[in-house]
Amino acid sequence: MTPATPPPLTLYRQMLRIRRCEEALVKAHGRGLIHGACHTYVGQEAVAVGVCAWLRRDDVVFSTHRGHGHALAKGVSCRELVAELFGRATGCSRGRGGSMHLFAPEVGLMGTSGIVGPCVLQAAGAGYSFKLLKSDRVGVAFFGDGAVNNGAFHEGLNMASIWKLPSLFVCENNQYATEVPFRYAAGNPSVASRGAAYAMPGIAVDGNDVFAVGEAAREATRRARSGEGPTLIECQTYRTRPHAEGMGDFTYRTREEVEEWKTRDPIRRWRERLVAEGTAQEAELTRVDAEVQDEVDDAVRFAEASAWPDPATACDHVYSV
Amino acid sequence: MTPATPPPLTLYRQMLRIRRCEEALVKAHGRGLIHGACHTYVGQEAVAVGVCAWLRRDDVVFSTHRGHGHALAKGVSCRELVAELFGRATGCSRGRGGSMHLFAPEVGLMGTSGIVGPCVLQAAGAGYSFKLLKSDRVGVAFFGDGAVNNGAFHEGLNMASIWKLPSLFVCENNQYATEVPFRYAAGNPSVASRGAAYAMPGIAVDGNDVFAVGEAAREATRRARSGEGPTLIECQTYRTRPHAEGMGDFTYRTREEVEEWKTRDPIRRWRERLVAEGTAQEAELTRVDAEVQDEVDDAVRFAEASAWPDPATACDHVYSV
Amino acid sequence: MRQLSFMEATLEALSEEMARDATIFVLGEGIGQRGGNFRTTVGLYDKYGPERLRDTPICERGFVGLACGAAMTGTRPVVDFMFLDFVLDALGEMINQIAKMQYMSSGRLKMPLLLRGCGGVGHAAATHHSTAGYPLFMHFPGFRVVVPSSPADAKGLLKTALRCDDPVLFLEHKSLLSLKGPVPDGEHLVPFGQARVVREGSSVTVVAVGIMVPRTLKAMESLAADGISVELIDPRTLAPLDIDTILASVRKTGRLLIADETFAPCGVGAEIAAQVMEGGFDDLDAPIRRLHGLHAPTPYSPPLEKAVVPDADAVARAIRDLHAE
Amino acid sequence: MRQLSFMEATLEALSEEMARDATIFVLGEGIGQRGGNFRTTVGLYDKYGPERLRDTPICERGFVGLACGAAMTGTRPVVDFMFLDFVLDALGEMINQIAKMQYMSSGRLKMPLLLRGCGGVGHAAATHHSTAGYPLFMHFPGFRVVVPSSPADAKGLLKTALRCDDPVLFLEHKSLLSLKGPVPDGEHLVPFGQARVVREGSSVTVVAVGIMVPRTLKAMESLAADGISVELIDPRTLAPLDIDTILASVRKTGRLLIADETFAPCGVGAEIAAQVMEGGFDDLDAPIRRLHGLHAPTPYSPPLEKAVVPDADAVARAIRDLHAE
Ligand SMILES: Cc1ncc(C[n+]2csc(CCOP(=O)(O)OP(=O)(O)O)c2C)c(N)n1
Ligand SMILES: Cc1ncc(C[n+]2csc(CCOP(=O)(O)OP(=O)(O)O)c2C)c(N)n1
Ligand SMILES: [Mg+2]
Ligand SMILES: [Mg+2]
Repeated sequence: MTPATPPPLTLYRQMLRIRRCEEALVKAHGRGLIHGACHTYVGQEAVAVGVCAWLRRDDVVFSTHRGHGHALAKGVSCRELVAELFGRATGCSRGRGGSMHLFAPEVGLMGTSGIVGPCVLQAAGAGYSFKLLKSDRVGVAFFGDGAVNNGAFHEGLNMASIWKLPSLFVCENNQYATEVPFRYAAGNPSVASRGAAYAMPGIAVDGNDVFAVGEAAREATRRARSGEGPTLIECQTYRTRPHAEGMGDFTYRTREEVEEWKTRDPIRRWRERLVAEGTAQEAELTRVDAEVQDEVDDAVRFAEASAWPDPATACDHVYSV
Repeated sequence: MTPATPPPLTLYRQMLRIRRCEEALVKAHGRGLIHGACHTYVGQEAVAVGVCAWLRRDDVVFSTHRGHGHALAKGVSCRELVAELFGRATGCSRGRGGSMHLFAPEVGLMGTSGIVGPCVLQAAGAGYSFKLLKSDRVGVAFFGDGAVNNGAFHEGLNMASIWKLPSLFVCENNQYATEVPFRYAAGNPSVASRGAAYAMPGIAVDGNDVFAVGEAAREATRRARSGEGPTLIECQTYRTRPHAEGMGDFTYRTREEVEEWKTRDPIRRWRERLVAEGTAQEAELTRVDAEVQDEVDDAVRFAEASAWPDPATACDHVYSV
Repeated sequence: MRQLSFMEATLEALSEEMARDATIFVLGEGIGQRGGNFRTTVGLYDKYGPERLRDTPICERGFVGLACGAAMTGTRPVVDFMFLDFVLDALGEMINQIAKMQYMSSGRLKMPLLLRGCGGVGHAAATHHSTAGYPLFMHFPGFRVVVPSSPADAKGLLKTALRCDDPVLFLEHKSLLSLKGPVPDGEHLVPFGQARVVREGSSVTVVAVGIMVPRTLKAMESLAADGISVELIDPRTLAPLDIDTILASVRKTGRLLIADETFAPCGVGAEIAAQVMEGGFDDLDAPIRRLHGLHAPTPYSPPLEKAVVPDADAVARAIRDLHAE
Repeated sequence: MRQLSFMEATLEALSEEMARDATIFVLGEGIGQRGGNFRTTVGLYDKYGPERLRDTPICERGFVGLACGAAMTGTRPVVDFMFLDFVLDALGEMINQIAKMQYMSSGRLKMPLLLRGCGGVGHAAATHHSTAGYPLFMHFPGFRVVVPSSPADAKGLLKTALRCDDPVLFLEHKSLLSLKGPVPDGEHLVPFGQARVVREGSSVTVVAVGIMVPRTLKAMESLAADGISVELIDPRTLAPLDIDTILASVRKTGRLLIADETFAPCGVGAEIAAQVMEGGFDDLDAPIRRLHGLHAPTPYSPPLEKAVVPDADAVARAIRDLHAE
């Protein structure tokens, strides 16, 4: 069973929720409320939202160090996300994970990760489970361009292809791995074209266009659910903030490049399109803006008021019993 | 400096030396003189000989579990090879390695390996050294089709490509990894076409034609020595004996398939061509046959007469001092 | 009781559990139609088909990582890696991912994943087919580590492993595979964390790991004559480790030797010695001794290979020396 | 003497050695123009260019394996891996290849390869940026393992590592990087296998690894008052391990505590305890004690992270308890 076509306004709300949440986290980071690293998703919102729009709650997502957007798009609440980054017991990982280890299996977020690569293999593994269990669920990996040069990409895509696993491999090509350009790190500048090495469809889409991403995800999930196998989707996008909060920018890329990409802001573009096409009224959109802001403000208050985890629990759950 | 074009008769002698040596090892294995595994190179002789014909003594080779042919073609003597498999102190690895761990750095054989994959990375590493040292030496990896699906292939070829390393990646596609067909294990049945994923030239040649292999190696080594970067060469070939001595055959492939490939025997083909083209006289060839047989018989006698390594040396050379 | 080899015993365990639990599937090279390099899956392909007996490409990191994702999503993968050496390429997936998922998800995810294959020295297999490496799985939190020494334990422990929700490393010594012994049929389960007292004795305690158990039994034949009464303990699982049984024995004998084929530094012997020292210092009448393989990559040639491994004579010598201290 | 931070001291060492030896090159992510995530190569790119300061794709296994091939063919690679966690994907290359090449080639090949980066818990870096893991490099034969605790040692040991023909793991604790201390300039080399007696004392010997040295010094402030005289030893290199200096100290004090931040099972504490028991049993007036981090993946939240790490108070408590035994 395929999810219903997502309402345009919902896509807008979800992208905006990610953006406002990240902005709140940036502020909080400045206030010292976030303890470890904090990699924001600003600029890439259309990818997580466009793909997750075609996922069901029982489909599963494996993500990266830049996973806030995936968590929110898959159904983690702002409260649980912010509380996690604040290290509180109410966080989605109970404070054990922080920015890079978001877990909410109850909504299909199987983990973000501090290690580049494994999510590709794990999404293939989820596909393997679903195939064996004769279910029509799908496993999705979100990963950056940096992961493409890693052996996990090669081994994972090959296994998914030869076993026709119901998996999606979503590469967010934001053109840099930390500060290393993809054009330097990869012999072949196209990610999508690498599908050919595994006899897997590989398609490139404008990652700042939530509709384009959604259309690709719609077809890829259809293929997966109907047993036709995996798909590689390259979403060409850009992060408009530094690699991580507190890090510099503009040593490895120019202000102009960043400014140029800001003009392609996926949220503004979608908003303008909704208005232009008459899909939504300015008023509705403004109401959504306000609601999202309230939701995020509430999440920050909630997180700050939340209790710390009990040190006595530090060794719980190392083993199942 | 490029080596001179190899005399046709030398190619014949080298291929025959490998064949006769393997036949002697098979007999010895039957007599219990070989202790560990023994993977013969029978049927693939044209690859090692065709490639090594264009290598200098100071070029380096990194090989696999099926490395007897590479060792001999790179300059290891039959005596040192046979003695090694017999586990004697006179073996090329002083008896420490056996069939899968042949070392003779003095002739550029940097090791065969019991692990599939690493040779690809090490050949890139040798290329890196030679580039840094401003030398025109090249690093060569020989590996099977089974290694193509391994992350080492992906990571190694990508690095070699982006850094334009003087490395050769020679895949011996004999169509099976132990008993698993490449067409099952790989989404894309062509190895050569994978060069595209790394923007590296990838060429496919008849691996049972020593001249064709040599031409590919000539161009690839020229590219490497002149700073134009690495090349991927897929040699399509076949092993006409079981995966390893003592193992069965014909459960995963048919007798017919094996027989059909025997008709393409690289040694017989080359011999017939030399005669047909008048490059060599039957008499010369017969003399070479006899000389090679003597050489191999001598190697077996030498090995059997050789001393065992001294147990007191078992822990030598774990560290440099 | 009927006699089975190690291979037959573990095949029976796997076959029974696969019949019981339809979510179990096996990943490995040659474990399909071929039935496994060590005959670990003979006959199962015909019963359960290619999806549950999945031949893999040679991508150890890949299929271990795939197994991790599968275990997180409702199935129970068995990684049949042949030799531990091969799967070292997957240690990143094991240490960073598999061992941590339960903890990082606060117990909301389980990790029912079995890693099984061979480790240990023998048959001139040389340095890429001889690694045991279990100490590192003891060092990092999250793993269960099983090293059986008898066919009966192999069956009972493998069945327990296939019902355990933690990642389990099940390591067999290749020289034990064809060893025969009595094996109970049907529902025979050996719990983790319970050592087996193989022989009771009074003068020296020997804790032997895996293949060192039969080697120690052989050594004991020559010792009885000299009136050295050895209590032989097989921990069976190294994580969890049944230290109580070991401490109780040391309380009785006052002397402890740990015999383990693999390397000494930061190894099983060191860990057991440290724990006994912490929990039974006053019971010790002599220093705890360790007998391990020599600290060198495993050489090929028989005389060299023999030299790096502690055999029955070495065990006998070590026991005599300790008894004399 | 001038005061330098750890980072400045190791940068100076690397810079001096790169000037001395044109075959040294560095591989890692962001170690080129950027100068390294931990400023390990700042300024070197401009001096030595891209071939000697090589930014890599994110393929740890790949560039470690490449470094192996380079070290076999006349150059001296330095793998700057940032956090040890990242390079666990390359353990297969390290254990199967890098550690074995000298042995398998009977000494005809050398392996001048440095693996350097951070390990250890702190800054809420969480479970993928906190692994130390050095016990496994002690377990497998072939590696040298260096864990410095002062800027002077960091410089002297790194220079020695860059002249050593064996593969070296050089692991710094991220919380030490900005710690300042006196550092001799120029030709300052600290040999491997020589422990440093940081403080002489008479009642308890503490062997502290890496960051546990400053933590123990802090703990000692509160102990002097109670007349507990601690002899503090920093082994500096764990392989080779200077057991003689430790044994000599235990002969004097009769009491030994090993303080190490990382996991206890099959860890540094176990190995040192076992060796001291073997070589100094009769000198012991009390059981050897181990103080390690808790056996769990490293959690993120500060109160949880603090709970899994032994701090100065924990060291003080452990010393008091041991002194009272
Ligand atoms: C195996 C591994 N190596 C290195 C790192 C350090 N690291 C964290 S993020 C990052 C860059 C990732 O780039 P990309 O995959 O393109 O994702 P992006 O940050 O652009 O979203 C690196 C190298 C890591 N987390 N894991
Ligand atoms: C990493 C690793 N996994 C598994 C093995 C076991 N093994 C030895 S040879 C082999 C098949 C190799 O096939 P291929 O690369 O095609 O070489 P061929 O034997 O055909 O020459 C396998 C799986 C190994 N040696 N290394
Ligand atoms: Mg990126
Ligand atoms: Mg093959």
